[in-house]
Amino acid sequence: MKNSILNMTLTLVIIAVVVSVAMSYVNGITAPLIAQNAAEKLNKSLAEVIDAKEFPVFEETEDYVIYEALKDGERVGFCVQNASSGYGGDITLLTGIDKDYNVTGVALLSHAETAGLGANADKAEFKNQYKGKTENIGVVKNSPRDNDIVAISGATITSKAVTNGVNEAIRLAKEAQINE
Amino acid sequence: MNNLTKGFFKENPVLVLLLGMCPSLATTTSVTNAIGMGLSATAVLICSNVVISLLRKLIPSKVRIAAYIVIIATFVTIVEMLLKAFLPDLAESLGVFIPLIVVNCIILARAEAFASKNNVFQSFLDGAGMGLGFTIALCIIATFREVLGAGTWMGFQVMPASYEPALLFILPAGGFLSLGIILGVINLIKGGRKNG
Amino acid sequence: MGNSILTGLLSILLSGILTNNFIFSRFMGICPFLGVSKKTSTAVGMGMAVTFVMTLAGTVTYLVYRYLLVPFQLEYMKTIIFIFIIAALVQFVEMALQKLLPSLYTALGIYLPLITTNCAVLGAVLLVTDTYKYETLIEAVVFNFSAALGFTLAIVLLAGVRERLETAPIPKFLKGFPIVLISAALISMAFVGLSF
Amino acid sequence: MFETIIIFGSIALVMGLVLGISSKIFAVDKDERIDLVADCLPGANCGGCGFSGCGALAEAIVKGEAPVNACPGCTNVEKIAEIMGVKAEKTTPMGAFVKCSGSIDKVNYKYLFDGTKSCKDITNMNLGDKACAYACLGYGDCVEKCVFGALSIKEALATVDLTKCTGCGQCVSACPKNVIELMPKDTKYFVKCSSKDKGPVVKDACIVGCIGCKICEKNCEAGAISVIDNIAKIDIIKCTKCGVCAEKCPKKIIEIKE
Repeated sequence: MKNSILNMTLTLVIIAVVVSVAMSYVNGITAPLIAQNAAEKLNKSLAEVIDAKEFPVFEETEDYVIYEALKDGERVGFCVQNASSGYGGDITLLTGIDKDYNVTGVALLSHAETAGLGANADKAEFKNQYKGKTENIGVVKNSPRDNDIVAISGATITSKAVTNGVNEAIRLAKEAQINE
Repeated sequence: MNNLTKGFFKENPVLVLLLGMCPSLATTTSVTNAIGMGLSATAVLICSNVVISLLRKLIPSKVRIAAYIVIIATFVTIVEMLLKAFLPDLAESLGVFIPLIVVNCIILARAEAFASKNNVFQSFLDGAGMGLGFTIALCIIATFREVLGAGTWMGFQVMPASYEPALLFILPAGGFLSLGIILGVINLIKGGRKNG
Repeated sequence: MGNSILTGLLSILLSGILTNNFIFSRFMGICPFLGVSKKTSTAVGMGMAVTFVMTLAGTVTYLVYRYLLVPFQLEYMKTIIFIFIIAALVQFVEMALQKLLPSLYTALGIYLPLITTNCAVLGAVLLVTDTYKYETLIEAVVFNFSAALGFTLAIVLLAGVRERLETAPIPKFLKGFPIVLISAALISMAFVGLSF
Repeated sequence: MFETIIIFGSIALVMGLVLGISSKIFAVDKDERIDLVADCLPGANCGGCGFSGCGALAEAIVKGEAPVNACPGCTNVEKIAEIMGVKAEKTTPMGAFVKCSGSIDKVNYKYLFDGTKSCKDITNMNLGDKACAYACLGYGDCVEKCVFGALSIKEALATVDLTKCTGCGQCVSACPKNVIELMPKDTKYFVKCSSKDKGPVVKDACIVGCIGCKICEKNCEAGAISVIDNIAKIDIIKCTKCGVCAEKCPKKIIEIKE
């Protein structure tokens, strides 16, 4: 095909149109499914983090979402979803906090940490360390005191990022409870 | 037929042509990731090879690269959406590397070098061969790195419990190191055969 | 208020070049990194071309994303549109270089179209939009510029090492790419030290 | 659906126009023939033609600075000639010949050496470890440079595989002792020695060295052989390939066994 300006622009525009049609069609099919997957994952994590039944949204801003954890109508605590910047990018956290500000569980909704290293933060034995801790949790390499957790070897940045996220969540939950 | 098999060993895209370095170093921290990456790249490679060889006569040469890369990007985004919708956990672990299949040098290289010059069936074979060769190479590197770096293979504990995993192999530096060693061993085998 | 923006930019600049250097810790842009680093002169030329394309692409893609894609909720199209813009920019740079700087054009030779498939360019642009949510244009441009400087630093470093490797006594089977990869592994170990 | 089409369509339109217009503004009068010629060349960038690679040679051919058959390893000289519209004179394919037969069992050694395997380095150490100062040292500098893999070291002596050799001449410049010479591939007889020492010196250095006895010069009817500073040289054009010199040579280093 000759290289005239018309040919070149025409080819590009035709390809653009065809691609746009294909993309919006595929997006039409997959978007609801992806949203559904995300919602499923959220509900699964919510139940995992704190044992409560319903999770009405208590407060939502651009940076965080606070859910009220209700167990047969009576509030048991809060679930805070917030993000902190880890090694590979943003980590979205979900932290369950009971009435007297103890962490009942932590879940990672999404992260881009290196597989085998930062990704170990998503494993149970790291996440369970947060259970029972209260605000400003410390991160240490070894010999943790009562309110500290042990960082993953080789992934200190990720461990610090998750801990900051949890501390932030506790602070938000405290604020929500106080000025309610 | 030769077009299919040449992609496996004789012209393996990663180990011989040294294309697609970025994903082969980045996703080979675990074999499951490597297989996931390899197969999704193969799917994209086959579709884009076929479509590009269909359109090869219609695209003026000056905008050749821009047109090819848009076609490849479309297939990648479609694969990404399908993965996110139907296989959410694989999509999670492959993370940022699915969009990077677009700039995976193998796909554009095969499109430019092969698909734009041959008919649809040969391009299909070449795409399949190169894709599977890529997956094989990824698995070799991933086995090397996962066993040494994490003591597991596909998640199963392989090395004895006393084995203290060498974290280096999971780190980026380990990626360069293991690929360098594997290429060295291949030269050794190839060298051995040539003047043997 | 003024200096906090400045320190913010400086931290992005330093992190792009040193801590999460695009080649040694993010694994992006390895194909040209291995291919063009035979001589420091071509490596510097490649580095400049990549810096120019990345900064330009970073600006254009950020504007398109912020003012075109987000308002119309077309985020899922971002990979395709970005790579299209990059390919068109590279084609434009190639034509401009051929006319204005023919010497640099012949030195870079086939590696100019490879910039399109350079994972670093698309990787940086994608990172700006999805994970590192940079609000302002200047932050996005500085991130791309620092990523490109990191790329240039890495490629010139390796070119220096490779030139010395020519005369070093290397076992036959390690000659060529294996020894280059192993030396890249050693350099990237140094960079890993920076980020912890 | 429509916003995607409009947005992506307009971006494509803008980019298409930018590329279209810039391809006109930046139109470099690049001769189309350069790419055609470049495709016919082997593409090994061996430098045998004296240019910095096939691309540079293609440009030189199109500009007329280089003959159509400048590339020694090129098999389709006719095609290039066609593109250039010039009659290609038939060239005899050249090949590399090693003018030394001092393999490990034939030559004595001055000292034992196991440093870096490079002829260049060892020549600085008293002209190499072999007793003969003109001998091929067999440490493979030429093998290193040969892009076509035609050269190999057997018993510390460089040997050429003429089927792979394209006569690019890279080995000639690589050899510090310039023991390799480019000659037409169909040469049957050439003196496989380049020692300029006198007879007795050659004798105690190597059992197959040319001692300049001039027997071959006297017996050659065509007068093609001449002994200059103790080394016989066969003039390829005059040589009638009769083989008399090969039989008469006491050291048997003229005839080429193939």
